Amino acid sequence: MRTSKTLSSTLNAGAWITVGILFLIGCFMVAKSLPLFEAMGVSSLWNDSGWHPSEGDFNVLPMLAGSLVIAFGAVLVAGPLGVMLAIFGRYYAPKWLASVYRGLMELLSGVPSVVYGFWGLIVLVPWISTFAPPGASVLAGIIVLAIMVLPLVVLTVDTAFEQTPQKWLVAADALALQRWSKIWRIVLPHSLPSIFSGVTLQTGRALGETMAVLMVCGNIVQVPSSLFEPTRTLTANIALEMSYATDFHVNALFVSGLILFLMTVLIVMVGASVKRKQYA
Amino acid sequence: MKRICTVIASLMIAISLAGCSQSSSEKLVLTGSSTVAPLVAEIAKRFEALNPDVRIDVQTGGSSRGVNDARKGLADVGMVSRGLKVSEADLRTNTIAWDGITLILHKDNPVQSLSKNHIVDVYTGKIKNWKDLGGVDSPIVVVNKAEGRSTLELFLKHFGLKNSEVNADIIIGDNQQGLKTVEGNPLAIGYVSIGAAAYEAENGASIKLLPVDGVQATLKNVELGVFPIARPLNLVTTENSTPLAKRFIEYAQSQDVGDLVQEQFFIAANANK
Amino acid sequence: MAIKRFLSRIKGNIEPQNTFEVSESPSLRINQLSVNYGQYQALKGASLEAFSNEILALVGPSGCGKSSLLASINRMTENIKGCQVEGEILLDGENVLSPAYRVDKLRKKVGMVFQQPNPFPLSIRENICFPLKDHGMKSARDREHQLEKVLRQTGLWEETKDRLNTNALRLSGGQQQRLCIARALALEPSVLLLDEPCSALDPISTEKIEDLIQELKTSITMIMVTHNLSQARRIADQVAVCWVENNSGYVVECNHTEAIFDQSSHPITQAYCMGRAG
Amino acid sequence: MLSAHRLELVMKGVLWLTASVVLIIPVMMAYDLMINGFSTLSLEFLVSEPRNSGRAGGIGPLIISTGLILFVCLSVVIPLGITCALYLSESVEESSASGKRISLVLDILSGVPSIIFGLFGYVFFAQVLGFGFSILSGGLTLACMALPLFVRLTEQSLRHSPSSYRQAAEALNLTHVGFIFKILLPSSATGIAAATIVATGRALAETAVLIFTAGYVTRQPESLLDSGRALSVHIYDLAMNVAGGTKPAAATAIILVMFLILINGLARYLSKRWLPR
Repeated sequence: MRTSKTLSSTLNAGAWITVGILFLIGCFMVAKSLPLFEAMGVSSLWNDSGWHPSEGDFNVLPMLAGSLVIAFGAVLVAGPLGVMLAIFGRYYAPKWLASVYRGLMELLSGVPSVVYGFWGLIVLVPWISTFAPPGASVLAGIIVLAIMVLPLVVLTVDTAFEQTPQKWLVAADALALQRWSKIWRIVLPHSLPSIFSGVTLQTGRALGETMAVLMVCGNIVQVPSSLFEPTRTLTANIALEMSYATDFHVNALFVSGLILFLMTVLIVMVGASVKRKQYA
Repeated sequence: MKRICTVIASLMIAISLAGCSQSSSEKLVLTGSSTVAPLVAEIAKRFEALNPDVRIDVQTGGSSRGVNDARKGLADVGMVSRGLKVSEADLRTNTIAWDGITLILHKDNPVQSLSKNHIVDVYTGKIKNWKDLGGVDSPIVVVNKAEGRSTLELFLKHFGLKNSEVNADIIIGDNQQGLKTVEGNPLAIGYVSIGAAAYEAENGASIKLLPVDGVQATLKNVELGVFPIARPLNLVTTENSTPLAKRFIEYAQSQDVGDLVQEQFFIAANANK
Repeated sequence: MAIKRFLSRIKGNIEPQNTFEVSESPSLRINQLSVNYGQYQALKGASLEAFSNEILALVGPSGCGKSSLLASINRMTENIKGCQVEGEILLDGENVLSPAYRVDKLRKKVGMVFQQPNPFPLSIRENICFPLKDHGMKSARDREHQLEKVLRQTGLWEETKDRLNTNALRLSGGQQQRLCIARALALEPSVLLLDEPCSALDPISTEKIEDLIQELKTSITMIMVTHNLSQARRIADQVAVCWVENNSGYVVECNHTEAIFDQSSHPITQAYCMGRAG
Repeated sequence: MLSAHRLELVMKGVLWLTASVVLIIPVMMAYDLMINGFSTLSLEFLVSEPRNSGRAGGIGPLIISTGLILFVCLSVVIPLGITCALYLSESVEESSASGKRISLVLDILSGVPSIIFGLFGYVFFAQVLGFGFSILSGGLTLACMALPLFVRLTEQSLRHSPSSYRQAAEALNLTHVGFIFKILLPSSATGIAAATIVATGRALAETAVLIFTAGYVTRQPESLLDSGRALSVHIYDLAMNVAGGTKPAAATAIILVMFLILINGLARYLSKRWLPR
């Protein structure tokens, strides 16, 4: 086709704007973090005695731990559950139910996190506190996040299943294999890389969730030593304190953001490399 | 396809033109305390109705943000839900209402009152079980407020505590989160605005308000000036504030908005003392 | 095209088939079978008989319902949305289309091989052993035994015995197809359905498969769909000619291969099999 | 060791059980929302202004603010997203270095926590570019957030367009621009529409970003530079900051969820029309 300079440069520009946005975000996070590093040194992030912004202590490690524990916990719950639900929807549920189920998952994936958080605050946390006070805890965070991430996991896994070559399924049917054998030996092994990279992306999503976690986790800055202890995530830290922060405190919150940002980049890289291996 | 593009483009132009054409009216920006914001937003609405060419934008954040924005000129007026600190003496305060802070427990908690020392011990973690205070044999769930909230500062000041000494189990952001946390947990103790707590308690929430230093936590006692943890809700400006800001602050302190103050469960400034 | 047809006829002529013995009773009988996809009728009122130790070839132009017919026999049609099958298919005297007849039992008895070789993405060994295990063969020794037996039957044993644990997808197309046949045979079916099993293969692989099919018929009833008339002529004992009229397929006639190709009086058969139409 | 058949039965039971148990939670949530919010819902609620901090009145102006924020967001996302998707599907090979690089950037961007977009929008659009707390800031920030998702889906639909079109265009030596506008985009129009709707859903559900950028004002906005409270922010504020706000919060959540159902239905309908081709 006769291609024109204008066209290719327009398309290039579109792509570069996208890159530019990411670059800008990265720059801003770094620029806003720098003053703290200059004043206190990077090591204050793990050497300070705790997180007491008004007293000049900015140790972010406990919140990093909180973020990681809750995000990975949520994915550990939602991952297997999501795979099971996707199997149910695609291979076990009657047609009408499967379509209802899929619709429900699509819908749930669009419900504002505030709604989940609100439910967690008034139903889940009181329930947990009846057997393990205070109730607001890592566990509550994991459960609420798992519920939020679950629909996304189901949809990703379902898409991965969809890509199983039809001919293998037909062969399995012609041999009258049990449904579960077909899934366990043929479908799952084939979809595993896609499932893994999908679930990795959801870990990123879980790591970035703010409002719901803020409402149910208790927000105590500490490395949780059990599932029933409260903790604070990096995201909740930003949301709780940003509107109230001044001076270095603001920079410290941007550092929280920078750490989150870097973790996201890392996670996406891992996910992408898994996917690449699949096609190599 | 082309037609759709044209329609979208013209719509966009029309809207951005509309965006430019509104510069004739005066605009006032207020930022700060989320406790004050709902009240000021209501007052602003009434003020706008009286002055059709004025636009007032109310944004939330926290008291420190109100101080900061007013100082830097990011906002015309800052909203601060506490008295100004010594370091903030460069600003002018205008009290528009009063609020009290009280401790709340779950309705089912048998404890009826706590002395000042007991509260200090509970918040510093020296007392960890309700049975030491005459309650059930279960751990106390201490609910504290997040950094930067003036409720927190006021509470700490009254009980002579430092935030790093507080040994909390749950940290909450806003008033309602505190109310709901205590409502859902019979073992919790927290502190919130009296007005909001009284409203929720009257409307069937399972919480109760504790007296502080022997004074019942009611709006009436705040109004009478006898309740120990009371705070002014202030509008702050710099020395050289605009005439519009002055007009608005005057209006916010006038009798005309008394009903709005009451609706938000605060005590009007002019009713006090 | 004409040349190809001409050649095939010659080839068919050089290899005359002399199987005139008549089996006493058919092992599979199809009565008035109709297949509908929603409004569209793919096959109307087909009746056929297939005998054990014989190969029945279904030939005909595209859209004449021969694949639908084949798929009805092991009820693969159930996987297709909106597909309705009416009529009767009797296997050892039982109607396999009746809901009471269990699909897993049916598919164990009636194996199927597809146009595209479709081994599972597992090792060669697992391709055979996993379905066996799935059907309840608990002893690993029995499975190994069966593995060797069917691989020998399909001529794969010598080619693959040293690399049974490699992925089956590494095999050539022809080998993959033979593995698929072996996989079907492992379950010891009494009927084997072949849906154009050679159409995706090169001539040499095709020849191997054809030989294999010839050898297997001693123990099994085979029904094969093919587009290739000369192939039908070479290896089939019986041929059923399908045709399409008014958008719906039907079986024109079914007879011994020679009868169809050389002595048919039916105008459609004459036209199609002698290259005047289709 | 279980036989395959036994295992099948067990798994069938396990899966049905899991599916029904998991279903309990959304059902409970929906029930809670309904119980709390249903009595507040009315036509009046949809059109009137919030009064008394949202305890009374309705959400009329907020629906308009939300609509405008979405409008700003989409009028950036659609042209920019289509351009970027075209770059991926037309200018570079999927496996080329620059194609991969852009894909990676998109993946990272779609994984960046929304609160970071909030911080970025607050600093860049509201402060550096001087838009302040406004619908414009909020819409543009949401656009950055929804862009990667939109590009991904649009790219997919562009790649789904039949290769025969492309071959024919090559054979006729059409201009690339002509091919894109006359053939490629129209033939993927439904796919692009579905992508738009998915992006809209994502944007509608966002809270953290909008608190930092679009602000808190409940007045009906008169220009894009006005601050406007979005529905999700309203839910948050009522639930967390207003005594007696639970009921209107639940009612607002019901409205928002209904919008989402509507939008999802539309997306499904469109993608169904698009897929069979």
